[in-house]
Amino acid sequence: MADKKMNFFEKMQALDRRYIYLVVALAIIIPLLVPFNSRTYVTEPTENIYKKIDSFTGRNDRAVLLCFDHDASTMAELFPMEVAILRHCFERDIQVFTICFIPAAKPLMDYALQTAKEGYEVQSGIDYVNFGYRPWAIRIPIMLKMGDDISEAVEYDDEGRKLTNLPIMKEIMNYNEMNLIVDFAGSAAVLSWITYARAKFGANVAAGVTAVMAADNYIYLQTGQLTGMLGGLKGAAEYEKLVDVFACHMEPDENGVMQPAPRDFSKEIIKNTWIKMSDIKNRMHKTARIGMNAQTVAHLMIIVFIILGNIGYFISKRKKDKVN
Amino acid sequence: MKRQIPLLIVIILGFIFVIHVFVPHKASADFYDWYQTWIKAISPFMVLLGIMSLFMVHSTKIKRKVPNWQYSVITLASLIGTGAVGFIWGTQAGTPFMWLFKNVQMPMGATMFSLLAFYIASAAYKAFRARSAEATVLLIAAIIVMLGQVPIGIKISKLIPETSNWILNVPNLAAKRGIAMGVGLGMTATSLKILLGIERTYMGGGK
Amino acid sequence: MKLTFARTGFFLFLLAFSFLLLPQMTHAAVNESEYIVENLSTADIPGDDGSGLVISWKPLPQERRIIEYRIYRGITPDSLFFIGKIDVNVKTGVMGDVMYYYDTDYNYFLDTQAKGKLRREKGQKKDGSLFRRYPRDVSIVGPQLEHYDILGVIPEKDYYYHNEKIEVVTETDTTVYAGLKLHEFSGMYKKLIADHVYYYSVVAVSESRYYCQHAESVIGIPRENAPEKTDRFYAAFVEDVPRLQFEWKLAVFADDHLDHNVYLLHKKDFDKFNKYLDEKIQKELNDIAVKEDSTLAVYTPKSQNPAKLIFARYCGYPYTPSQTAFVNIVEGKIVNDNRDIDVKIDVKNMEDYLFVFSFTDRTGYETFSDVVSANSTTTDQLPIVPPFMIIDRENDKGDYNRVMWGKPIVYLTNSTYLNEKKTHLQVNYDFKTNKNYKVRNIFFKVFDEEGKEIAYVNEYYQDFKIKIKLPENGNEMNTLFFEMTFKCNNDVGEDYILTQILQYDEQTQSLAPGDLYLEDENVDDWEYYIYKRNYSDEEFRLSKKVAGTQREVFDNIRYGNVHFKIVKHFDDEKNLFLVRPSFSVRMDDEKKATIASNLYPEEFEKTILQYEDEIANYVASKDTLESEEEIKNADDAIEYYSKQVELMKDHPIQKVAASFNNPKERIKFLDKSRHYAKNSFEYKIVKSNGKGIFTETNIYIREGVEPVSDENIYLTSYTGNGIDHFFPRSNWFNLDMLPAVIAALLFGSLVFLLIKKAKKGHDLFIRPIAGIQEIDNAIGRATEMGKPILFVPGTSGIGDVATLAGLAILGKVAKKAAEYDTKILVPVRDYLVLPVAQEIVKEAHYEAGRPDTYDKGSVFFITTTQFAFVAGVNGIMVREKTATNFYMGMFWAEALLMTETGSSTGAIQIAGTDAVTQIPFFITTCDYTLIGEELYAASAYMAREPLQLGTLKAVDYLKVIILFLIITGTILSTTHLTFLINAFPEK
Amino acid sequence: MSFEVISNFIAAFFTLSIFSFLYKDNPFYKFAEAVFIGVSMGYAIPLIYQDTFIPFVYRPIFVEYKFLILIPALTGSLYIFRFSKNLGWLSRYPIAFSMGIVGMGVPLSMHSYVLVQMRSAMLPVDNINTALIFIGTVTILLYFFFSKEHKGVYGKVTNIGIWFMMVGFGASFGYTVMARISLLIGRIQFLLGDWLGLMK
Repeated sequence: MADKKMNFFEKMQALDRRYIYLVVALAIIIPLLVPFNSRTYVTEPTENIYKKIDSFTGRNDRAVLLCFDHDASTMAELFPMEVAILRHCFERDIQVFTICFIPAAKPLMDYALQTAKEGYEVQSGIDYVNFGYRPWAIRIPIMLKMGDDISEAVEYDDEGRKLTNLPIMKEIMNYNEMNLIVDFAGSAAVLSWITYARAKFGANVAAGVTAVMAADNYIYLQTGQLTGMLGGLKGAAEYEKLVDVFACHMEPDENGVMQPAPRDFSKEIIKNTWIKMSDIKNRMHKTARIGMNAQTVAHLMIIVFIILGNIGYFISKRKKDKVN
Repeated sequence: MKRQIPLLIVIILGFIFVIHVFVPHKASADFYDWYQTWIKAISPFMVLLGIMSLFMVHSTKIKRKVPNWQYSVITLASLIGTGAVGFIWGTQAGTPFMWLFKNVQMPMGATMFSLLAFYIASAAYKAFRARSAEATVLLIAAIIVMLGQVPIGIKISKLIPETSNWILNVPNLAAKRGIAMGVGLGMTATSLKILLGIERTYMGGGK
Repeated sequence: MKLTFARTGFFLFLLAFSFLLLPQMTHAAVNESEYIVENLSTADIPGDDGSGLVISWKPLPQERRIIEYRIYRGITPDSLFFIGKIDVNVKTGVMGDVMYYYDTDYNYFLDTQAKGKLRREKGQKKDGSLFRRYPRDVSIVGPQLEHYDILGVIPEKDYYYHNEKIEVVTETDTTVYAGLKLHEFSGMYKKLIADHVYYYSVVAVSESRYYCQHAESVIGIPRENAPEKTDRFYAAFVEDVPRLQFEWKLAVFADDHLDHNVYLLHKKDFDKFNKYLDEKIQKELNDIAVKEDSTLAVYTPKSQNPAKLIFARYCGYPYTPSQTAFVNIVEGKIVNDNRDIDVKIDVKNMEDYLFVFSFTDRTGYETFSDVVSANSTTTDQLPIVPPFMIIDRENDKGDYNRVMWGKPIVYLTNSTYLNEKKTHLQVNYDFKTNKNYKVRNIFFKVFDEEGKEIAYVNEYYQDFKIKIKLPENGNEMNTLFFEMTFKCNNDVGEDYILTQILQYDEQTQSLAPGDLYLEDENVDDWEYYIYKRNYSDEEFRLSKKVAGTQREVFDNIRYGNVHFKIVKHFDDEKNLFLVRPSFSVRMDDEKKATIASNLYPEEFEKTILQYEDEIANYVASKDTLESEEEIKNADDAIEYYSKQVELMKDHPIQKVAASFNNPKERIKFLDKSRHYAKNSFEYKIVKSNGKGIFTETNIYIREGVEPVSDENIYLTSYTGNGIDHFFPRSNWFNLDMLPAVIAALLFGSLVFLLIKKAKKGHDLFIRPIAGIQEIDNAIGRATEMGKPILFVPGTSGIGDVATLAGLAILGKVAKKAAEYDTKILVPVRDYLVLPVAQEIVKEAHYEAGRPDTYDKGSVFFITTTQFAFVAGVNGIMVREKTATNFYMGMFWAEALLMTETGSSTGAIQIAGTDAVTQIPFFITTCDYTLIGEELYAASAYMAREPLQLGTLKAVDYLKVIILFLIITGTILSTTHLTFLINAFPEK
Repeated sequence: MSFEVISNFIAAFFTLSIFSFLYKDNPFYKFAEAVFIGVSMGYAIPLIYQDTFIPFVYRPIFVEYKFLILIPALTGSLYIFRFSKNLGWLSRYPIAFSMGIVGMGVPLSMHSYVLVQMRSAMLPVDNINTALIFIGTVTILLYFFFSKEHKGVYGKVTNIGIWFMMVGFGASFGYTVMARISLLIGRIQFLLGDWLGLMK
């Protein structure tokens, strides 16, 4: 009996790598194909972005600017955040602008808008404006000019309309109104928003970054230069959850028909709410959480591997010691 | 002539560049611009080295019919094919050249990169052994940070994400700073060695 | 079996590449007419000077898979040239039903990037009407010039020294031009001409780059319009001075604006004014309508403008004009002789008046703002501008002036509770200061709602956050009051206190910062406008507009100057574009006239003679004139020409220029004068609430400096800045780098000393480094197993020191391997590393005395692409079954891909890298790892030469100094002494 | 079969071929590797020609007549002699010219890697964390001191440095996991979603 056990651990010790690869593949493929429910814990940096954006609800004199600073290679992590934030804005009637400074980001930006728009009756020019692509070389001049007058800095939107003529711009002048900028990047691109928009004009700046970049940006959260941050798929999953729990909340009316009943952020509610994956019909609204499931399984699996490997190691070591 | 003059070029240019760093004057900036235009004119020829070497290696393999020589034919054919396609149809979006990039090179690059997920798992399994105190520390730190990144971590204990953050912001920061300072010194020293002509590996051997 | 592999390979290869032909074929079968864009039309852009058109069309549906739309323009419908394109994402298509292309302003026309010859566009038949971009060919581009406004941008040197004098003789007169080759222009930019006819067409390009048929060309005629109306205009009346102040917003398109004007309108005239406006608008519409259809009757407005001009200022220079103005009321009148303004105003009944602002453009159109009445205020309600000063910015190449004002500012930006109980609060702050006040300490005093002091923080090292302990009284603090004071190198004064509150905000559910007060002034209410003016412009322009919290601005002054010249003529025999040879140098002291010169001195002389002739003619004609008006005109002309001649002959600059015999010297002098005039600026500051309540300072005058005499301003070197103009200097030393100089010198001398010591034969001890000692064993193992060694010298270039260290180790490893007669494989990713590595390995074989075993193919290049390189290396490891793998140098994400494959083949692996992010992976997967600096030390350790050892020792000694400084510095800064830490650079 | 389907099919084929290496080296991987290397290098040639040769060599000389550029252009072409036995030394000239810039490295790396880092290492110690960072930095620096063997009390001190580094390395390792798995998720989403259409 004891011998058999030893053998198992010894076998585990010398386990062919290919089994590990297989398990990794399954650990990722299965959660992607069969979404299951898991709990998403919301962290403070995510919460802060949500609260800030939510405080613009229904206000004509407030707007959010989303800056897309990445290409397709980091799409897996950043795209879900973009959709989640756009959805939040559309759901809560928050004015939102989008802009990008690298050509490769333009299709992603259009795609994010198209994806998030699905199911909402929002109109370009009234509920949101896509500023389109502007060359990288004039990025900083635009950032600075926006502190003075956005419609002078950008002039035309992506559809070629003059900004001053758009209804959405009526009460939006500069960073005083377009009070939050969220920059999505797999790099330190948000730094220029901090140095130009934040330091010079006091705009709030937040970042959506890949997981690898999150630690580097942590310091700006501490110094308050970043209002909030979404880090990798996890941040996106957290934001998705916040949108579902608060902005998209539904309550039955007297006839028992579910009606939209958005509510304000509260730590209590989030603690006690459980959302079933299967209740969310649109796959794009839960991509990050499904991806996060795969992440969780993969992380756990790696940890289990480490532990198994070590148990095997200790048992075989003891055996060796005995022999000696 | 063969060795001394190039060395002299490096040393003279090197010292001018040391001075350039301290002198913001227009003259200094102009010197830098001049150097840049020259370097840019030199640089495209470097690719010849790569192509020549690639052809030499693979044609030798084909000639000698070493095992797997057939694949060398494929390599050379794809090299010539891609280059030709780029010269014939141009390199704009929508050309066959970009099609090759999008559907052959990019997916393979991304897949190669994503193999890291498998390797990171097998490395963790095979190499994370608590052989010594140091190895144990490494292992535990890795596990905590891994747990701290997924929701399950907070479920196990509230302390896990906090500890994970602490590890990243305290010991990790100290480690990075200490190593970076050492590396910085080493880099300065190596640059200085090149500047003084002590280090001349880059010249290659020979007289 | 092997052959089948190969066959499969070839088959698959052919398969993959055959798809390349697919895009070419897929298009053959489609209906071409479905690929022509519809609804192509052009429209004039409103509010401009008649140089803008917008071209619009309906995008093709997404399933047509269009990748770009190309736009063509021409002056006849049978030859249209490519002017621009709009890229489209094939997958998502175009959002919206219409696409637009703007052909506005000055945009790209021609430069050296253009192709040499004119070619028809792809897919065009032999007689097709679409061409590619304009070529560099003067004979083709030349005739186009007259149909556009072409602006040539010419670098100074090319304009001055590379021109050729060309005389163009026409029936009436001879004109002299400066002829320039295309490559002497840094670019040519075009603008459409108003009322000119242009033709446009659009071509859709499909995903497979098939050029679809073009749409039938459409006509576009840009029309001159009245300026756009400003949507913000404010007037304020300062009762006690008395003075009227105005502020307005500029229009987006302002290229053709000429003047900014303010009018005074009596309330009783309001209806009349509206009628006047109506007629004006009707006139504008009629103007365009008449142009479109000449049979229409021309409309002539009847009424006069009842409003009286009280302010007018020229704004037609190519910079952002100032946006504030004030007029003083003296004895009930507003007077300005230059503009013939003399208007009575009743100060006691200001409520009877209205004010209106207008832009006038070069064609004479005028657009009025909405009518406003003035807000009354008094001087004590106007903001106080703190004292300001301008100095040259230090440590730069001479392209910035530093403008600074006031004392430092600190403000709270954010707050977070650090614990559940909400007793620990982290508050973030930010501060702004300028060179005059170096902040040493910031003191925060925090009070609760009852005014009790609950915290005091002395921020002696500013890390943008403070921690506050709140009393544990159960209920949340709703409001905290902050009082902030400074200690600086210069005294800020006891009473310099900033206050701000942190208040609970329902929506974000946290303590949010409120407004910042400096004494009674709400800092956020105000903005600073920095105005500047040089010797070449008559009016001040806006340099920067910054928030009220700012205390300093770096004003950028571009170092190089270019000449902007209109290009209308060409010489196709000599391949030249012709521009005017006259250029302006600066304005005279009264800012009334321009001092101009000419590239060719003889032409300059000719102009003087010409003017003198004119004067003589007018004087002679005066006797025959009768009407007073004619005589006045003649007098004006005489005065004008006399003034010009005087400036051309007697102005100090012209006098000096005339004294040169060498034309090159003359141009050099003129260039210098022009450069100096363009780059010397005087400054003033306006502090405003953006709505007409503002204070404007006087021009800053430097104290303690003698004014430079008039002569010298023109003639002496650039150092003669005068007392009000500031010319940024090119600095010779960057003081920020001083610590680096000291450290580098110290290091250099240490190296020198220790190398000397090592050469004398002193034994310099180096501790054993684990990985290095194992290298021999690892090579030995490969020898025993009879398998090759793999050595990857990093994946970065030759300029990277890690690569050099790696290559140095390669030398030693290759030598050992040659001695043991073991094969070594060195795959390389960088072109330049390849020859070096080859030489090193070759030499190692010679040194080991085994030149015969050197195989040329052992060091080889794979590819520069990161992951393709890894794919190759992994293949080698698996197929060649390498027994020992070395990775020495710089690595990125590919590191683990290689080492894991290596460890799965069971090879011994030794790594060394300075890439902090990759060390963890090397440590876990390799048998030995040289961490960071150990990599550099390894080559010295293995070489054991005095030169290398001496340097390594020097680094060690320097490390002792660094350690000592770090420990002392930390102790000092912990005890609030920050001088040592502040001696080190921040970034 | 639409063009896009075929393109996706080819991308998927190469993706799977690369993945097959996880099982073992096989003809598919060998084939993909050969194509990858060839295509990636072939990709570089037209781009270098277009983006560096044309604007920095051809245009200055033949269009703008800046004949001085001939000097670096000719120097650059000396690279060709690299593989020649007798004239190999000529290729040292372009290399030497490119190496000159290393001079900038002396003061710049001293400035940004050493002095700036020293400043951040001198921050006031006001709590346990800053104290730990201080201790960590100092002990790691001592570990990289090569003139003294790690023995006795000194050995103990440098050992603390090793501990700090190990914790740091562990953290880096753990931290990278998430990003790498995200990449794999991206690839699998391509295979399952774009190619097979299993994810809806």
